[in-house]
Amino acid sequence: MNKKTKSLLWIAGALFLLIYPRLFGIYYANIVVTFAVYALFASSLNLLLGFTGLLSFGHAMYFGTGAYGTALALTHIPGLPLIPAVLAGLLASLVLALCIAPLVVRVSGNAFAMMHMAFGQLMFVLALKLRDVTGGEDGIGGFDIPPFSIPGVISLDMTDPILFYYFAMTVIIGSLWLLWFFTKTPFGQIMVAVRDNAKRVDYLGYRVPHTKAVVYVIAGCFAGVAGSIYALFQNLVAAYDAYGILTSFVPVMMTMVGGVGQFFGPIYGAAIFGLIDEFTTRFTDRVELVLGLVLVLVIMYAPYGFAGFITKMRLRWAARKAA
Amino acid sequence: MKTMKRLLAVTIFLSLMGLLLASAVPAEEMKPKATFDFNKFPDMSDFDPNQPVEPGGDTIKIAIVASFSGPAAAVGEIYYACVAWAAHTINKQGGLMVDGKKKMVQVFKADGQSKPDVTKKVTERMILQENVDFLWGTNGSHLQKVINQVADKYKKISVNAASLSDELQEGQDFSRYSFMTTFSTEQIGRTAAYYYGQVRKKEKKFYILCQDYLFGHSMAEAFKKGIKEYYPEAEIVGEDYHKLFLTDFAPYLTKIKASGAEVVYTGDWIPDAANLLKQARQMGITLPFVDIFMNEPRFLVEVGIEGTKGLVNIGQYGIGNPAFRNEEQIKYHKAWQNARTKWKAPYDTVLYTHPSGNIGAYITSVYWLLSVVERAASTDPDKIIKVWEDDVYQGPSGNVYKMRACDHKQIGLLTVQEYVPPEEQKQSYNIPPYYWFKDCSNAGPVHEVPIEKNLPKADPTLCK
Amino acid sequence: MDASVAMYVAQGIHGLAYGMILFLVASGLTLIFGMMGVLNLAHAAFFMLSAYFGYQMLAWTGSFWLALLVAPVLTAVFGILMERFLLKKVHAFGHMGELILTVGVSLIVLDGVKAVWGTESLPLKMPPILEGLVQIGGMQYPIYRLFIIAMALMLLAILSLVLYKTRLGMVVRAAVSDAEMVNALGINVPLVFMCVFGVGTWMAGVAGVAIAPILTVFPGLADQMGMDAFVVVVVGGFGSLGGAFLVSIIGGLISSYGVQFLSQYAAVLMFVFMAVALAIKPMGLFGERE
Amino acid sequence: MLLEVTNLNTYYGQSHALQDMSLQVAKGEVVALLGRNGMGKSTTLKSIMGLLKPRSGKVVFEGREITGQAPYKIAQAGIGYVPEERRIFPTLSVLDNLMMGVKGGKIDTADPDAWTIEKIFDHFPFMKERTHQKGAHLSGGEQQMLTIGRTLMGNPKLLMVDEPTEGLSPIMVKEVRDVLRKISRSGISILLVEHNLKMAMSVATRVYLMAKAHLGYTGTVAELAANAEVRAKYLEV
Repeated sequence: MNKKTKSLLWIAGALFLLIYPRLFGIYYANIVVTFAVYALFASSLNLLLGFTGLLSFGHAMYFGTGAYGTALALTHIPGLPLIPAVLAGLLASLVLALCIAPLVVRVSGNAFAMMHMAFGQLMFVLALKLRDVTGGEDGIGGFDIPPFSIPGVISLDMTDPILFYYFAMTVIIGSLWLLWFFTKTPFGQIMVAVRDNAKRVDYLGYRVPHTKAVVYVIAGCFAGVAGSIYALFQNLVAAYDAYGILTSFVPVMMTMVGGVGQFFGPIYGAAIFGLIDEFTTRFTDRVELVLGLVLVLVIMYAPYGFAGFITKMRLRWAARKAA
Repeated sequence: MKTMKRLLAVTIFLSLMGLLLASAVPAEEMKPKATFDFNKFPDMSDFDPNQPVEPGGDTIKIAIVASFSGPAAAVGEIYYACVAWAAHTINKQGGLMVDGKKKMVQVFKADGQSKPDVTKKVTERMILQENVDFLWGTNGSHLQKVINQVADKYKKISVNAASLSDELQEGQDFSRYSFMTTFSTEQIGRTAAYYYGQVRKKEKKFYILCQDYLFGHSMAEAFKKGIKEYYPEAEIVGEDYHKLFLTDFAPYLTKIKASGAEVVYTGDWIPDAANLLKQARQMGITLPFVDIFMNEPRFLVEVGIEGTKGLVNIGQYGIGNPAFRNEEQIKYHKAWQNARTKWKAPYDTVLYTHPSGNIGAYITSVYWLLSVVERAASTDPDKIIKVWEDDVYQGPSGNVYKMRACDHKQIGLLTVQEYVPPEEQKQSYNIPPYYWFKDCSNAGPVHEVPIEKNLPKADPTLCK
Repeated sequence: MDASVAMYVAQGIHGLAYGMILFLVASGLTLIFGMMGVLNLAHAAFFMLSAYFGYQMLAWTGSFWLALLVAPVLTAVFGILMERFLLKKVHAFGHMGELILTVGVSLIVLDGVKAVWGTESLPLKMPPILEGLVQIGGMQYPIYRLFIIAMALMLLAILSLVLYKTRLGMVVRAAVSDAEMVNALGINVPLVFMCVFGVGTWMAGVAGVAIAPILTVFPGLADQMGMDAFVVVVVGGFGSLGGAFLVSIIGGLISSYGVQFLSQYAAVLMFVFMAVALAIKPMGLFGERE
Repeated sequence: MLLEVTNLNTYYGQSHALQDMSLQVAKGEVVALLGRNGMGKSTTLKSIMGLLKPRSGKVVFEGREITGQAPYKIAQAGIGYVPEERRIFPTLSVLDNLMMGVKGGKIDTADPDAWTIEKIFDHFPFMKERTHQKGAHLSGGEQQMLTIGRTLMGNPKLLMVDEPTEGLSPIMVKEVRDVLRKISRSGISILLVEHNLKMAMSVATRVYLMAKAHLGYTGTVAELAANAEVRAKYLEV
């Protein structure tokens, strides 16, 4: 594929997303927003898992904190505009990441994964326990969603699902682009090196814990943005959705199914999970069974995920073209 | 200054009195505007929740938003049997005249998986894709809140038939599109207190053990409020909130035992209620529990006649003893039990023995909704709201329910059932075989707690 | 005994009983992890599956003892099948693949159980001989809970004997620290893995049947137990049986005395304990390796 | 030939770690495999042992092909492997560590040539006093001896030793050398991976030199000693 067709494809994709809600209506627009939120959430996890080799079982911490941050800000600060509300979510996750990073950057492997499960669960039980702040199981909901407004220029009602679709997609695609850009910077390249050979990076004069810490905080921030958009989208944040163990597992599974370490892997994964969900809930009550079977089959027969499958197909195609 | 204070006190006292007077419900206000019509009750022997008859064409669509998968899937099954039963009743009568057309009732399952985000998604799908007219839910106030929010957003009617938290119909959460047909935590707590303070007047030491989330805390608050109101000489000797789906109740039970409590007030539901009772009896603790979920025959049977004796259950479906006051009620009851003989799993368990209790309440909520639809002759939300507000409906049990206009909460009399062994259940179950269940204690003496004593909380910003 | 003393003693025994059940579940998890590096997230699902098998056996035969004997073995067979035909195949793709696989299996078991037994809570009655209470120094205590403690201690004793006094135990201990090396010394490690996996799931199975008469058998059973067992394994240190034992007891005591003294925060205490322990020792209290 | 390796190719993921590696070890011979760090010496041993699965090529031991079999089967066929970094079992006692090496768990008392605990104690006297100490409590050199002893307990016909002197003091290096010589004298063939040229040349009769994942040079110890150019090319840093 040459550069021209590639950019044409991108433009076509962007146009499609632009007219999509007009074509398919609110319901399918909402499905895409859900998918996009998870795509960003899983991509932020992939920054740790795929690019730095750190498996986290508690990434929901950042997603949930972002969501609570935005929800709490909107509940307690009257008249807070939209963008600062999102930034409040990001800031909350940033602060949490800065607190936790020093504790976790010195470990890796299972210890890293387990520590995150521990902290994640701690956040979960705290969210349940501190009902006065978080609303516990019932959560915080029904807060006003401020309009997207540039004073004197424009004011868009964000309770309109279609308009919210455009806002959410803009923020999420922008974030994904930033993430992608980050993996291409020299620093992003060091990150990959940390995964492949931590010792060597050390020799090169980069301090591994510091590199890890920076990556970690960035991953937390983007998860926070995903959570923030999610809170605005659902107009509700409850402990289980925000911090539940499944909320930590889902992005890991998405990334695995989509393809670990590939930038588009988690995005494919989120799409695949979205499709499975959409089909199973319509045709069967056995949602978990289907999900379980998909996971087992993927691991058994396509261990490099969907992205790996695509690469394989592309290589085969290239080989055929060459022959 | 002193006079000011006095004046203030007098004003407060007077306004409180006024409130009390205003909240007393005169009898004629509870005169039914519509009644469940036994004359039109069709032959239901062909009803089978395993093989529901799906009406085609233009229908009145009701979506049950509940858990049909996951650990709480049993709840969805119960709801489905109930709503489908009510729908079948109407369909066998030829449907309802709606917007100038005769329409059948169609029931949809919407699996919310007990998760708020999924609940929101399926609720939206029901509205946007399946074009349902009514949302009917669900187990868990946090999930009902989501349903109500979505209903409000898309201007559809949502019926809350199973989430009991008063807060759902208050303040910001109130939506004119939501109707709460179930009893509320405040009614329950005060009913329990009224029963112990004004009817029974025996035990004085109470222990509160509830689940640690909004519903559990609301239940506890309501009981404490009721105790102050109806039983000031009683003492709350302990108060605990345990996490949901607790494995080991022994530490709590040991504490309760040591506290000297005579009654344990709880809002626990299955499986917590079952484990709580079971483990208490295993530990030799014979204290009575008062709850609204101590009526699931499966675990009552497991604990046995002796262990379930003395339990107290609060219900909203029936009225005082005897349960069956006329031939029609007996016929209706038998119709369910007759149809039930053919049902297969998961509907073949002892849980589905009687169309009363919670099952009765769920079914009644649908009958009520459909009665409103019939009288509004439309599924248009605004017309429904107009008919339903201040509506008074008498269900198959003979109990009369009113929909309070200001906050859309149901008000009606509640019953307190004392559990006794099968041979003493005849006073309540007055038809052969003269007991509710052969292998466990169940309702014997049943006390009515009148409406004006158990009114649900009224949000002053809504109810002037 | 003074009433309040009796209460504190009773809380202690409750803690022990719950700790023992925790240990039965956690020991299998920690052994499997220690040897194979596999964090078996389906472990709790097997625990629940065994409770269902137990229910079925009891329904068919009427004997609790037969249920206690057969159900865990059946569960172990399922565990072994999973190890042989699924886990082994994905071993080459690393631990992440194994994790996801076990998540998949656990989802399948959870839903499969519902397809077979439905979603309602099912009763599993304890044998009449274990019903009732026993007097200990003026205090009454349920026999069944004492039975659980005794049974778990017996299993612990047998396990320790096998582990520390037999050649098989020596091989297992060696494999916990370096399975590859054991393999290179001419010992059929895959076979040992299979046995350990079988024994691990069997222990979870025993716990499943043993706890069923106290609880009800329902599809959420796995969630209830899984997290606590996981905490035990993490805090005790992966692969450390002694650590699992100690932390199980501590966990049990925290949950009972927590309710007694800090009831408001009982649910949080266990996780606070875990977070603190991990912040100090990231590998767990007795953990040695990554 | 006791061991015959032909055109072995092994990969770590995408990287080609071993390219067409071939070598032979005759019965009773001590062969050294030399080269700089990261050239593939350990990979060669691991590929022979089955710890890494070669993608192509052949490993024949005593006329029987064992390529890519499970490590325990290869060990049972008679190849003993002493890994680098002294992988003893730290939680087991010295005696248990030794017993781990015994195939089938029972010491063969009928065969006079079979290794017994006593014979090991003769070779490594320090172990006798420390029989019941945990492996973790031994010094580095002692741990190295223990891994060798442990492997000997399995009565191997060929002993593959990976970097036995790494990180040891000069005295300990000498001791390891003496032990290896003694073992060799008892009729066991040895394939030794070393970076210490002097030590390797004092034990081995033949050498293979490795360069970047493949074989660079092969010859006798005497030939290598005479060829400074080859030494400079493959060995000196």
